[in-house]
Amino acid sequence: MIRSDHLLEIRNLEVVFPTRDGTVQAVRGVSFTVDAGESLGVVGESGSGKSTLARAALGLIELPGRIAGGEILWRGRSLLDKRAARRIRGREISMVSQDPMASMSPILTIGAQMTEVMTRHLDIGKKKALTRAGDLLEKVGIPDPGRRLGQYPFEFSGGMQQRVVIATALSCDPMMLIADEPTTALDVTTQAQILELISSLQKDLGLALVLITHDLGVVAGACDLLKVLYAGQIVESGTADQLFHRPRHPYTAALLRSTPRLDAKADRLMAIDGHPPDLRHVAGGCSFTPRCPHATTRCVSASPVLQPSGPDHEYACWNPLNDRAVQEPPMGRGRA
Amino acid sequence: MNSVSSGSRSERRASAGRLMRIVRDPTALFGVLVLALLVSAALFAPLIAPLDPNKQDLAARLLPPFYAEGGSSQHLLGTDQLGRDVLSRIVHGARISLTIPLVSVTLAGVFGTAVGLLAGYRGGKADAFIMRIVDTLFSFPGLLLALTILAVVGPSFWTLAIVLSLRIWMVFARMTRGLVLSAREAEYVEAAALVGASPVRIMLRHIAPNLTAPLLTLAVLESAHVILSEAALSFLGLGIQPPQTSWGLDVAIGRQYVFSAPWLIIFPGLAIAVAVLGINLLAGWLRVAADPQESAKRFAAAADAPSAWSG
Amino acid sequence: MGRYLLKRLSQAVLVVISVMVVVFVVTRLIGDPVAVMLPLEATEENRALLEAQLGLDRPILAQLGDFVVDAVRFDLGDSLWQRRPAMDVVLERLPPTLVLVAAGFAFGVLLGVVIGVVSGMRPGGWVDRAAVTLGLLGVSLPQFWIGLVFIVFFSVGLGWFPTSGSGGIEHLVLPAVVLGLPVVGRIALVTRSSMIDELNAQHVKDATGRGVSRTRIVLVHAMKGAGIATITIAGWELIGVLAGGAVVVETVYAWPGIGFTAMQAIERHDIILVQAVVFVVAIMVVTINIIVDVAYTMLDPRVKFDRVS
Amino acid sequence: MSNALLEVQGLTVKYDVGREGFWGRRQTRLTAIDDVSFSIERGETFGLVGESGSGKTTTGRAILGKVPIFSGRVIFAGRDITGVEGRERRAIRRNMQLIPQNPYGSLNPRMKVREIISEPLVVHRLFKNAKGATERVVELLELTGMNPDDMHRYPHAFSGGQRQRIVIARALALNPDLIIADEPVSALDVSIQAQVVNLLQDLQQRLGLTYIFIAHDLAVVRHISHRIGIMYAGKLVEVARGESVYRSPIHPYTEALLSSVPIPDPRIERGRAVKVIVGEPPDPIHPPMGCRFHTRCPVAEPRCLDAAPPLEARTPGHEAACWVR
Repeated sequence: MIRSDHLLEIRNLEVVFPTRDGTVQAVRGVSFTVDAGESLGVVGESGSGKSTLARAALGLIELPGRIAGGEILWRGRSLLDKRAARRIRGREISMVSQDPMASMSPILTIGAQMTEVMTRHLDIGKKKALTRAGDLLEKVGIPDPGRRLGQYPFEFSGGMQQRVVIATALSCDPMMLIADEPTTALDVTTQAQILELISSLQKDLGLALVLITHDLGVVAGACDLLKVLYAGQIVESGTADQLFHRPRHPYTAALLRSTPRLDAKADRLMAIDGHPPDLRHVAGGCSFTPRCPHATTRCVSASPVLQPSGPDHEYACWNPLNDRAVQEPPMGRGRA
Repeated sequence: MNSVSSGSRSERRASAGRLMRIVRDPTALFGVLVLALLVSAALFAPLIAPLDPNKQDLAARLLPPFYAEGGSSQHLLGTDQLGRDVLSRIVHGARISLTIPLVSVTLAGVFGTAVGLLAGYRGGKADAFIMRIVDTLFSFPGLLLALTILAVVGPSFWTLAIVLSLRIWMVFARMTRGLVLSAREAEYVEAAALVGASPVRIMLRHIAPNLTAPLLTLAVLESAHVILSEAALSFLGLGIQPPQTSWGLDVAIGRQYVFSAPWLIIFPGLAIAVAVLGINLLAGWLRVAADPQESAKRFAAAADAPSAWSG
Repeated sequence: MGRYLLKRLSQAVLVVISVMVVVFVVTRLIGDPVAVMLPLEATEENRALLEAQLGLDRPILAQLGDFVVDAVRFDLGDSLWQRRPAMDVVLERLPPTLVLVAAGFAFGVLLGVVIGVVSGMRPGGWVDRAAVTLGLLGVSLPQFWIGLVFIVFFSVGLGWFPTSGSGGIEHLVLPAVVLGLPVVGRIALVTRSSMIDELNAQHVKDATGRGVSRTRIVLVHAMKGAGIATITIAGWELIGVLAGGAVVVETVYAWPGIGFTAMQAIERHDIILVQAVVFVVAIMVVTINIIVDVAYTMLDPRVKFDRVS
Repeated sequence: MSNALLEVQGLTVKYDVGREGFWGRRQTRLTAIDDVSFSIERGETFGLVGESGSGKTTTGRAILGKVPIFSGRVIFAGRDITGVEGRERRAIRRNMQLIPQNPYGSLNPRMKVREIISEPLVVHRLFKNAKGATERVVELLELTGMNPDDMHRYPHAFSGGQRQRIVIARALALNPDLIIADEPVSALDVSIQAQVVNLLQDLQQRLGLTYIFIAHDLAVVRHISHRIGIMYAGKLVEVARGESVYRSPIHPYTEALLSSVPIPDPRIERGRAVKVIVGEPPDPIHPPMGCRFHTRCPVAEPRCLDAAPPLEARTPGHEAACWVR
C-alpha cells in the first residue's frame, strides 16, 4: 500500500481516449490532494479535462478511454482497482453531475432511485431506506416528501431535480462530494439556491467538496482552494484569494479579465486570442504558448512544471506575472 | 463538455474515404461481394449457367450433386425430377428473384417518398390525413392480404411486383416524412429561411440532401424483405408461375421430393438465404456509414468491432 | 386514459372495416368471384345461380352495405368447399393456430430477449458477435426453407420429430421453432441495440457514479428501458407471425390452423372462406395493437402522464 | 419616438399546446409573451434578459416573423410589419437578421463556408451564384476576423468561436439595420465568448448596427447593452439604461435576479448577502392572477393578486411594472 495522509490524492494522472482521428490526451499528468472538510474548485474551459478528472476520481473512466498512468488514492487505497472503486462510490465519495434530468432514470420513481443506493451500501431494509429518503428530501428543501418519493423525475422542475440528486448523493453519509458543473443547466436564481444548498450542506456535514465548473463566479463564493486546468494540465493552484487577486499564470489572469462582471462595467473585455489546442496532437512546451502574450522561445521548447511559490500556491509558467501586478476590480480598462 | 466530444468533431467524411472503409469491414465486404456475384449471375445468366435451365433430360432425372454418390461433374448441384440442371436453374432464377425486389422497391420508394414529402412539407391537415392512412395500412394483415389479392387477381410478374410494393410503400412514406420533419427543425434550415431563402430553395438545397442516404439504406433493407416475400409467395404457389423460374418456386417444386432428393430444396433456398444475408449486411453497414453520429457512437461503444455487426 | 382507449378502439374498428373494404374491392371489382369459384365447365345457369346466391346481381353499393352489415354480425356466408358457415370453419381451426403462434412467439421473444440482453452488455465481444450473427441469420433465412430443411434433418435424418400434422407436443416443436426463428433474430437485434443505448445513457453512467450495483443497473435500469423499446417490436412481430409466418409454417407442416385452411381455401377457390380468415386475423391484429399500446402506457410513466393529462 | 428603428407595441404570442377535458373540446393555450412593448433607437443595443421560459426568445422570433402574433404590433423603420408573410417578409429579412445560439447547428454541414455566407446574396439576387459573390465573401470574412482561405472549407473544420464568426458574416452579408442576437455567446467558452462579444461591439461601431441582444447571462448583457429589458413569465417587468438597472433596480424580480448572479471575486462573494428568492417560475399555461411575480415576491401585497401592474415610466427612461415600488 502506498502511504497517503490525504483523503484523496491524485498523482501524475494520465487519461487518454482513443478516437478514430487520433488519441485524445484528456488529462496529462495531474497531481493534487483533497483533505477532509476542504472545498476545492476546479476551473477550466471545455476540453480542459475537468470532467474527465472527476470521473477518473470515481473510477468511472469507460472504454475506450483508459487511465494511462498515475495513481488515485482514496484514504491510502488505490481506486484504480475497480472493485475498491465500486465499494467506495456512493458510500464514501458521491457525485452530482451537470444535467439533473439526464442524471436520473426517467422510468423509475425518485423513491426507487434514492433507496437503491442505501439498501446496497447501508445495512438497512427498504422501508427504513424510504423513511431516510423522505428525511433527506426534506433536508434539501423539497416539501411533501412522502408524495414526492412516488413521483418520476419529469414531474420535478430542474432545480428540484438537482435537489433530489444532491439528496441521493448524500444518502450514505459520504466524506466527499464531487459536483461537476452542478448548476450549469439551471437558471441563475435556481443556481443561487443550489449553490447555497451545497455550501451549507458542506459546512454542516463537514464534507470535502470538489466543485468543477467553467464559471469563475460559481467557485468564488463556494471554494477556499482553486485549481486552474488548461489543456489537461493544472496551470495554477492556490487559495481563492490568491488566484483571483494575485494570479501568476497568464492564463488565469486572462480568464479573469475575459469574464464580464456584473459589478463593473468595462469598455471592452480582454479576450484571449486563438483557441485551446487539439489534444490529439499535443506539441512539446507550454500548451498556452500560442495564446500567451508573454511567451518566449523557452515556452515553445520546454514544458514548465508546477512549482511552489509560497504556501498553498503553485504555478506552471516560465514567465509568471509579477506578484505585485494585483488584479483589482474593475478590470479591463483600455484596449486589448 | 468532455474532451472526447470536442476531439471528434469530424461530422462528414469525404465519400471516397467512406468507400475505402467498406474494404476494411469484413462483413460489409462479404455483403458487397455476395451481391456482386448474384447480380452478375442475373445479368449474364446465359453465359454463366452451364446448361439451359429448361432443358429436360429424363434419362438424368434426380441426379444428386457432385459430391454425393452417383453425382456427376456435368450437373454440379444435381438435377430435378425432369432432369433439369439445378445450378443452371439457380443462376437463371436470380433474374426474377432480383428483378422483383428492384421493381417493387423502386415503385414503392418513388410513391412512398412522394407521399412522405407531401405530408412532411405541407404538414397540418394533409399530413394528418396521409399519416392516418399510412398508420391504418401498417395494421393490415400483410402476407395474408397479399395472398388473397393474388388469389383473386391471378399471379403474374407485374401483379406480384405491385402487390409487394403495396406492402412496403408506407415504410418509405413514414421515413421520408420523419426525415423532412427533423430536417425542417434543423437550425441551419431556419437560418436559411431567415436570410430570405425561398421554400423551394430550402427544400432542394437544405432538406433534400438529408434524405438520400437514409432512403437508400432503407431501399436496400426493404429489398431483402421483398426477396423473402416473393420467395414465400412463390413457394405457396401464388407468386412466380412456371415456366418462369424463381428460387422460391424451385423450392416449392422440390418439396415433393424432399425425402428422396433434398438437394432440390437445399440449393435454391441457400441462394435466397445468401442473397438476403448479403443485403442485410450491406444495409447494416450503410446505416452506420451514412450516419456519422452513429458511427462515432459505435466506435466509442466497441473500440474496433466491425460496424455492420450492429445489425 | 378513458378517452385514449375510446379513440384507439374506434381506430381499430376503422382498420378492420378498411381491410374488409379492400377485400371487397379486390374480389368484386378487380376480380370476378364467380369465375374464380366455378369450375371451368360451368354453364351460364350455374353462373347466374351462384351470382344470385352471393347477391352479386345487386347494385355494387348495396353489395358493399350487405357485406359490411354481415361482417358486423360475424356472418360472412357459407364456405363453398365445406358447405357450412365460413365463420364456423375459421373458429374451429383457430385454436391450433393460437397454440402454434403462442408457442413460436414465446420461444422467439424469450430467446431473443436473452440473446439481446447478453450481447448488449458487452458489445464487440465474441458472445456479441455470435449473437448478432445468429440474429442476422434469423432474419435472413426463408422460413419455408428452414421448415423443409428441419424436416430433412430432424424428421427424416434423425427421426426425432414427426414430419407434419398435429397431435402431441412432438408435433409442435419443429413448427414452433421455425415460426419463432425470425422473431428471435429481430427481437435479439432490437433488444441488443436498445440495451447498448440504455447502458450508454447518462442516467446509467450517473447511477454507476451514485454507487448503484452493476446487476441492478443491468436488470432494472437498462432492461426496463430496453423493454419498452422491445415491446413495440414484439407487437409487430406477433402481427407478422399471425398474418404471415403462420400461413407459411402451417402449410409446410400441414398444421390444421387457419393459415393452412386459408391456403386450402385458395386452392379450392373458396373466396368466402378466405375472406373469413382475413376478417378474423384483422380483428386479432388490431387487438394486438391495442394491447401493445396499453402495455407501453403502463410501462413508461412519461407516456401515461402525457395521455392522462 | 420618431427616431425608433423598431417599435414593439403590446406584443402577445400564444401557442396551442394541446387539448383539455375528457373530449378534448377545450384548446389549451400557453401565453409565451403577454403585452410586451418597447422601442429601440438606431445604433443602440437593447439587451433582453430573463430566465428560461421568460419569453425573451419568443419576443425575438415574433419580431422576425417566425411565430404567429396573437395581438399587438411590430413597427420596423416606420412600417407595420405585423403578420407580413411570403415574398414581402423575405424582403424585410434583408434588413433584419438573426444570430442564433448554437454555432454548431446553424451552419449546413454540407455547404462550404463560401456557399453559406453567399447564400443571402444569392437568394436576394445580388449575385448570380456563390462564385460571383466571392469578393463580398472575402470582405465579410475579413470583417469578422477570419482568413479568406477559410471559405473553401466545411463548417466542421472550425471551432465554436470560428463558427459563430461565420454565422455573423452571413448575418452581415445583406447590410442589415437590425440584428437580433439570441444567446449568441452562451454556447462558447469564456475566453472565446469575449472574442465574439468584442467583435459584435466593433461591428456595431463600424457599421452602425442596431442589436437586440437576448441572453440569460446578466453580466454579458450588462457589458454589451445600452438599455436592458428584464422579462419574467412572459412579461416585460423593467426597462432602463444598463447602469440604472444595475444601480437602482425597481422591480423586486430584477433585484433578486441581480443578487443571484455570482461575482468572480471571493472577497465580494463571501461578504455578500445573496437574496435567494424561493420557488420556481410559474406554470405558463396557468399563470398566477395579478402580478405574475407575486407568488415569489418578498414584498407582495394583496393588491398584487388583483391586477397586473402596467409598465410605467418612473424616472425618465426608467420603466417598471410593480404596484409596491
